[in-house]
Amino acid sequence: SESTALDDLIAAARQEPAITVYDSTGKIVEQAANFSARYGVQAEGVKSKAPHTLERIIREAQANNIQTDVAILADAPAAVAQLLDTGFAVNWFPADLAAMVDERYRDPLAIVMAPNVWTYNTALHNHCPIDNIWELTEPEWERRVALQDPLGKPSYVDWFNQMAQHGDEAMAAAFEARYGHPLPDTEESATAAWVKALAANAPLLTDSDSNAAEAVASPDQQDSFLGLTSTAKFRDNADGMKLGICEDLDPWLGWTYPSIGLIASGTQSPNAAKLFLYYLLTEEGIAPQAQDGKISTRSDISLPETEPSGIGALKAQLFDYSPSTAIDDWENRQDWQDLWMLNYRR
Amino acid sequence: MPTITLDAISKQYSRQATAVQNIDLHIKSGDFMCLLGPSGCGKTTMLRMIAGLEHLSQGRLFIGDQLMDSPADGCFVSPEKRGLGLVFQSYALWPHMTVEQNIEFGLRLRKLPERERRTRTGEVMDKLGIASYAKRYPSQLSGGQQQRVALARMMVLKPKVLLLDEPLSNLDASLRLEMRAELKRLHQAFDTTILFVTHDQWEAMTLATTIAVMSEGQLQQVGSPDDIYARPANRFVAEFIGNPPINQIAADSTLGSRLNSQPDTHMLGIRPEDIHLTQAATPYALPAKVQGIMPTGGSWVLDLETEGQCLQLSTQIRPQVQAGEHTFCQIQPEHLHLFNTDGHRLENTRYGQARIIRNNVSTTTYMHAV
Amino acid sequence: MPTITLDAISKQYSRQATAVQNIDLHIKSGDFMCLLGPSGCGKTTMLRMIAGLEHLSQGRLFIGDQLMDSPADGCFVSPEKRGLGLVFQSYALWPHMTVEQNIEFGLRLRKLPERERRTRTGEVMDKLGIASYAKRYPSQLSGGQQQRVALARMMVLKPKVLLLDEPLSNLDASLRLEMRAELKRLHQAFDTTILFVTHDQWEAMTLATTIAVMSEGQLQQVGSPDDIYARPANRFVAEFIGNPPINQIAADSTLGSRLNSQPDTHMLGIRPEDIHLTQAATPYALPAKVQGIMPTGGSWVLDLETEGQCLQLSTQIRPQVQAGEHTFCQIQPEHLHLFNTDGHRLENTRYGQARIIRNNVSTTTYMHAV
Amino acid sequence: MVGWITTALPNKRGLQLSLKDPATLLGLGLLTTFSYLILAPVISILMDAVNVNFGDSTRIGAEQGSFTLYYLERVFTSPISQRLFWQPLLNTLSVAIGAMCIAMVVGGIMAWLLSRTNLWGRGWFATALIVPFMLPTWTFALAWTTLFKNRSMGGQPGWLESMGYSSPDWLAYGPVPMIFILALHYIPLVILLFGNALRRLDSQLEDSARILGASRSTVAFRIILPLMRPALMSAMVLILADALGEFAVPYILGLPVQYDTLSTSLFRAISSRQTGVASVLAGAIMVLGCITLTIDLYLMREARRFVTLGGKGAMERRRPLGIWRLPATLLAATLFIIGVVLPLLTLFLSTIMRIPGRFHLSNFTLDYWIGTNLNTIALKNGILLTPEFWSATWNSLRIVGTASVCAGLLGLLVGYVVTRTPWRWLASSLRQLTFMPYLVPGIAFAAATLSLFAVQRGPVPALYGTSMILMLALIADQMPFASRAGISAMTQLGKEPEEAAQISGASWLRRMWSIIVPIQKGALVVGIVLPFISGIKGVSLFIILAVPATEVLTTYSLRLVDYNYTQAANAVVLMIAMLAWGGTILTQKLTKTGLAQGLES
Ligand SMILES: Nc1ncnc2c1ncn2[C@@H]1O[C@H](COP(=O)(O)OP(=O)(O)OP(=O)(O)O)[C@@H](O)[C@H]1O
Ligand SMILES: Nc1ncnc2c1ncn2[C@@H]1O[C@H](COP(=O)(O)OP(=O)(O)OP(=O)(O)O)[C@@H](O)[C@H]1O
Ligand SMILES: [Mg+2]
Ligand SMILES: [Mg+2]
Repeated sequence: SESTALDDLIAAARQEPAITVYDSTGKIVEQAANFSARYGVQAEGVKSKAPHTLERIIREAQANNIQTDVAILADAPAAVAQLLDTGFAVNWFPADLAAMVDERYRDPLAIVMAPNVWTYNTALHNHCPIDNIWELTEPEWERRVALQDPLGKPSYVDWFNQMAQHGDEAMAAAFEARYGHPLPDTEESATAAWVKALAANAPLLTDSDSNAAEAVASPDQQDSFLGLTSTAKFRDNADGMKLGICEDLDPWLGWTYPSIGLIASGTQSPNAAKLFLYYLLTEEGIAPQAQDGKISTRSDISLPETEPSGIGALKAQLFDYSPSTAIDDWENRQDWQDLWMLNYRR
Repeated sequence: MPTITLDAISKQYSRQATAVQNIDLHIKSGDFMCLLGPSGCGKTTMLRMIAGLEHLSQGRLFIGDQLMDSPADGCFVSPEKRGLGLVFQSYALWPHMTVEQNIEFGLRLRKLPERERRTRTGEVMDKLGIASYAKRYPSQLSGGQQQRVALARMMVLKPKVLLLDEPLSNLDASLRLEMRAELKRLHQAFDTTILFVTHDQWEAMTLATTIAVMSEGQLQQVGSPDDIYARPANRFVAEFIGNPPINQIAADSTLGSRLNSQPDTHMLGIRPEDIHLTQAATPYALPAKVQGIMPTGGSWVLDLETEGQCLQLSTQIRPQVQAGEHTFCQIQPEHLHLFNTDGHRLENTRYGQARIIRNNVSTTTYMHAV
Repeated sequence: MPTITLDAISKQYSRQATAVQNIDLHIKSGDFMCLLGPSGCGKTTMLRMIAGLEHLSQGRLFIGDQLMDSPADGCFVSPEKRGLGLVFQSYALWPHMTVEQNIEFGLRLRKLPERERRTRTGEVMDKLGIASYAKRYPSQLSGGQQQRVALARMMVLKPKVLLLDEPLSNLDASLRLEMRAELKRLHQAFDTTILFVTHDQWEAMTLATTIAVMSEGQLQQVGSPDDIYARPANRFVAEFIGNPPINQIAADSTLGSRLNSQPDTHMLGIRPEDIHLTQAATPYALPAKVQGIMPTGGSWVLDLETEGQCLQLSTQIRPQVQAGEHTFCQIQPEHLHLFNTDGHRLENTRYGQARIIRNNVSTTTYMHAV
Repeated sequence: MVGWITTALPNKRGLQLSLKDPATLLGLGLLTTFSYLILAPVISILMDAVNVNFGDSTRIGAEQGSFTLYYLERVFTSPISQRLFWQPLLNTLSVAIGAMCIAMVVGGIMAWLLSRTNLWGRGWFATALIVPFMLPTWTFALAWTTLFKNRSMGGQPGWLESMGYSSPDWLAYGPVPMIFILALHYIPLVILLFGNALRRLDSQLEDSARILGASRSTVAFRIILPLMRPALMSAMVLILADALGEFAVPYILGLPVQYDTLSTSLFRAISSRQTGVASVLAGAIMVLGCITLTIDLYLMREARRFVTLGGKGAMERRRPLGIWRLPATLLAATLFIIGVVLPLLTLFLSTIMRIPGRFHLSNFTLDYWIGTNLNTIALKNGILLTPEFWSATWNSLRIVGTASVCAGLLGLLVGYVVTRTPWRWLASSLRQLTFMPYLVPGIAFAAATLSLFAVQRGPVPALYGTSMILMLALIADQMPFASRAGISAMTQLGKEPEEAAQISGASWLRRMWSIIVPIQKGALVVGIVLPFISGIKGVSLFIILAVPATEVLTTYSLRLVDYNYTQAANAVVLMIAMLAWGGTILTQKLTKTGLAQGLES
């Protein structure tokens, strides 16, 4: 029955007008082309950042002139708060994949999880110079941690919130492991304490992932920096960059952030849209993104061997995002930003 | 042939600046009218209103029978539809076009075939002596050349009504003569109605069929050149026209009361050429002292003192007196111009209409030395 | 007091456009020199070169003893350091300043105290009759008012050298007289050296101490007004000055050979006022037919035909003949102007230097009707 | 302003006349058009500042869409406001004003040298010095960091650092480089607007001051500058407003030293989807811009004082520089090297190096330009051999080209109306309205435009999804440049040339076409070239409004960044600059104008 459901979907999709898919990665162009080739259903992929796509879908829905049929959004909280909760878009999960996709990834549907990892320079160190995340807040690393501006990159503050929600004990434990005494409970949460301390340690903020990676691992770099970058940056190691993952960092060596797949409520091609989401959940469909170390939410799809960072093997050490509590992230986003803003010093 | 009728028109630039006030004027078709008046009296403003470049503040303006502008009726015909020509005091050449293009522009608008455009442009450029600059831009021309281009631009169109704002001011004597002849030819050949502003009284007197004298935005007098000179409507006209200027004698001065007994007279005027020297005390003779003698080219101007009053006398007969000498001068009562307290002309009734109507020639005699 | 010396100066705007060619001229200190010449002959260019606004293409220019501009020596003194005044033909008023500010500008530059600035500005505005527009912007003025502001701007500075480019062209007769008097006063009171461009020959003749006549960028003659009129250096000057223009008779025509026997003569000139009518055949009398009579204001111009040649005669005595009548005219040989094939004046040797030197007055007699 | 509008309201006669006046009629038409194109989006943006936005109802505790002061309070009075608004405001103002002053001075001098003197290579410099405006600002930032980067940034050492000199933080980051870079970027704007006005200045106005003994500086400050006020003010407000909104440079150079500006605050709000706060910040930037505009309006109220092109024999003479010729030329050359060669070179180098900043021969490659069969996923060939690149190029040219020509003409018309209409309120509202888009963040403007054109409204069909909507939005978005060019030029043109044509019988259209447009050719070119340059390197409008068929170069370049082909992406940016340059040259050639040329050629 599995395959009949899929066949029906394909048949229905073929009757429908072509669809347009927006994603914040440029790979979508290739994926859409592959999709069309595979199913004979016309799809066009467009790269567009999450805020732009959100704006577009909202306006299209308000004007009832739908041009964007499917959106893959790398801003889960906003997607939930501004599209799903408002009804501008709907969530859809292919029931026949229930076995392979963890429950928490289903509503909203997360397509891939993009890992962000703590990195060091492999030319200057043999292994990661720290082994506890709290070390980042210590004087030794003052002005030597490079990461993207959390205020310009909402996934970072969402990560803070997720940690506070789902991983605060681990953070507190890591503190105790490092300093031998429990965190004084003057803080709201261990995560908050860590965020404050990190902000106060004058990290180097960058406007892009590449700049953070460069600060850490440029080939001629002489100073030791630690950085937070996406695994996609490890591709540059082929060109001489010296990025290495901080393996065995306590409590996590990094975290993941989802891309949410949505279907515009008013689409003329609901089946094609569904089919496209389905396709992204296949090994073939997600392959272009898997190259960058983005992990499919389907447990049975693993990263290719050629993936340069080797994160596939370290999946367990990643703090995993729970899309199902995304709305909480949305509601606390501003508070985390304020916390960061008030404590950041440089 | 269009006539132009101004019906009580006024123009205020701002609350303080009234340029033209309540003017009634009728310009007959085929007229060659000259606007005369001191600098800043509103001549340019008048022309601009007729052309439609300035809106009336009050009054009505007709060209032919058609109402062109009337604030009361809310009527206004835009300049491009009035079909008249205007040569700007400041030329207003188009800086981005060559001389030829400047001149040709109007013909192009009228969609004349290329051949005819060429010949007409060529003709007018030849006539005005600017053919050799055809390809230059206005900024590469001398002042006089620019002025001729401005003139050419209008003349080439042979408009039915031509308004000219001091079109010859930057031209030398001989060119001026030629241009004047050209204008006259245009006027006659095409029966053009011409309204002309000039500062040259001689030009006004010889060219115009009618002269309108303005002052401070008001019309002072309209008439033939002769009329204006011989019967100035008021003190302003009398003073403004003529050189040396008319002598003015207060009616209640000793001299004034001797000369005049007409009631209401406030001021007497006598043109310098109407005073004659005599050797003896004839009926109207007055004892006079010669203060100075100035030769002014074929004529002489004498400064006299009579009964405490300074008078200028001009004559074409070499005076037989010396400065400082005592002599007699004679003023014919019928030559007196009488003005009342408002400065308006009074008919010189006491002496009847005895005044000999001067011919054009003698009128202009005293103009040319301006 | 500065003299101005032009030493073989030339100005080429472009390869084709030579505005001024090889001019030598010396303007004495305290001179009141008038530049006369047809439109486009290079007058403005000359003034601009003297002022330093245009670079010489060739030659040298001195003011006083100081070399001001010389392409050969690579020397050039910029206009602001030459300390002279120039009234532009096109006024060049600053549109963003009021009349008062325009006039005051030069005084401000000279850092005069406020009080003095005020009084001097006020004075000159009063004199030129523009005091009531002090607060207006140039665009709100009439043409003549603008011209007066331009004049005022220079006069207020009382410069040692004043260059004037047709400064009175837009003024009416009486204002013009006043302005002229004002200029004369300035010239005398401050011993200003004035170089003046005008198209008005009468103005030139009565105002100037020296006249320079130009044509097509070349200097034709420099001399006193009298000289220029009585002894024109070449045919151009003879033709250009005088109204009605000089009569020209080819030396090899019947009439020409009768009047003249001097060798090398190519052309004879006789001024209209030097031809006289006689009733009978006196020694120099020629039979003539009167073609037409034109009264031109106190004088008369007659068209005569003599020996197949048309001559114009002008007289101040009312002619006793009618058009169409036959009469005689008389030309005194010593009144003849002789020109060779190149158009240069030949001394009238045959009749000696018998010519009576005319005084200034009689010279100008024939100017004023221009 | 309200009182002033009422006093400026025409009486009955004025009304009758004005309604026959093409300027007023046209003005009303333009006003309607731009109200729709510009005002409507702007209002819809500002509404977000006081309405509860999607997803904020829980936090604020009010219905979505209901009125709230929450966002205003957060931005202006909350504890966070210091970091969110007040400090950035101060920083913004210092950077914007600093950049503006430098740009005005240097640009002014250059414009004068180029248009009024016999500088060597004037024609060449006149085009070459425009280039900095064609490069996206971040390329300057890139060049700057390449040179001055210090250890506190990590990564590949800066050139100075590798030569043994470690530049201090104040030189490497923060306000100093921002001001410097933005000034460099805006100098061309001044050269274009100011130079164009200078060319129309009758040189006799200068001459008459010099005759009176005014020194060069007096002539400059008392005669030229006041007369050039329309152009200077236009350049000034454009620079100020643009600098207020400038995001890339402050973000790149300010982040490392925590130097925030309003636009970075705005960017953060937008990227974390805090629409309410974003609207408040956008509104604040608009208010700042409006203040500038009001000053401009006040200073320009007596337009007749700035008429420098009247009827009477203007003269255009170039002033020989004498011994200053060489130094002046060197100055221009220096500017060229700093503003053009350096950034272009760094940009170019970044396209041919595998690892940025690493000068080993093996690190160089031309693959990103003309390589074939590359071992990469999405870019099989160098960009020059990729069909997508060319189709994006064609889209860019087609869409931006059309839009800028329209904008240029509309701008001139706006200028015409603003200077000719007797209705002052009409003039000032057009002036303000056409300037608005400059002050609005591109994405917000684009989104609002989308709402407007996604459905049929009155006679306007649903345009969303066509390239028409892009053109319309681009026109509206680029109106500030076009209208400022038009206004400043028209202010300086007297009425007389037009009147003379009117007398010759030319209809309004004919007058526009044969007299005004040709005389204002220079302004028109500026009004086309500026929108073209700014449009072709623009991103935000395309991102929201483009559909896949209308991919343009900028979006293509962004996509390449995403594939991590930074080098290829930079190569595209370089090509964008080249296109902008080519377009500029072409426009100048077609219209036979060059900045350095006079009216007669
Ligand atoms: N920029 C220029 N380029 C080429 N030729 C020019 C330029 N400026 C002036 N000329 C020419 O030089 C000649 C002399 O001009 P100039 O202005 O000196 O004449 P002018 O004697 O003042 O004439 P006017 O009495 O008409 O003002 C004229 O023939 C004029 O056309
Ligand atoms: N825009 C304006 N605003 C205010 N007043 C003005 C304006 N234009 C002209 N005037 C004034 O109106 C009056 C008449 O000006 P107009 O130009 O008609 O004079 P005009 O007779 O042509 O003088 P001229 O012989 O000097 O050219 C003048 O006093 C002038 O100052
Ligand atoms: Mg006038
Ligand atoms: Mg001249």
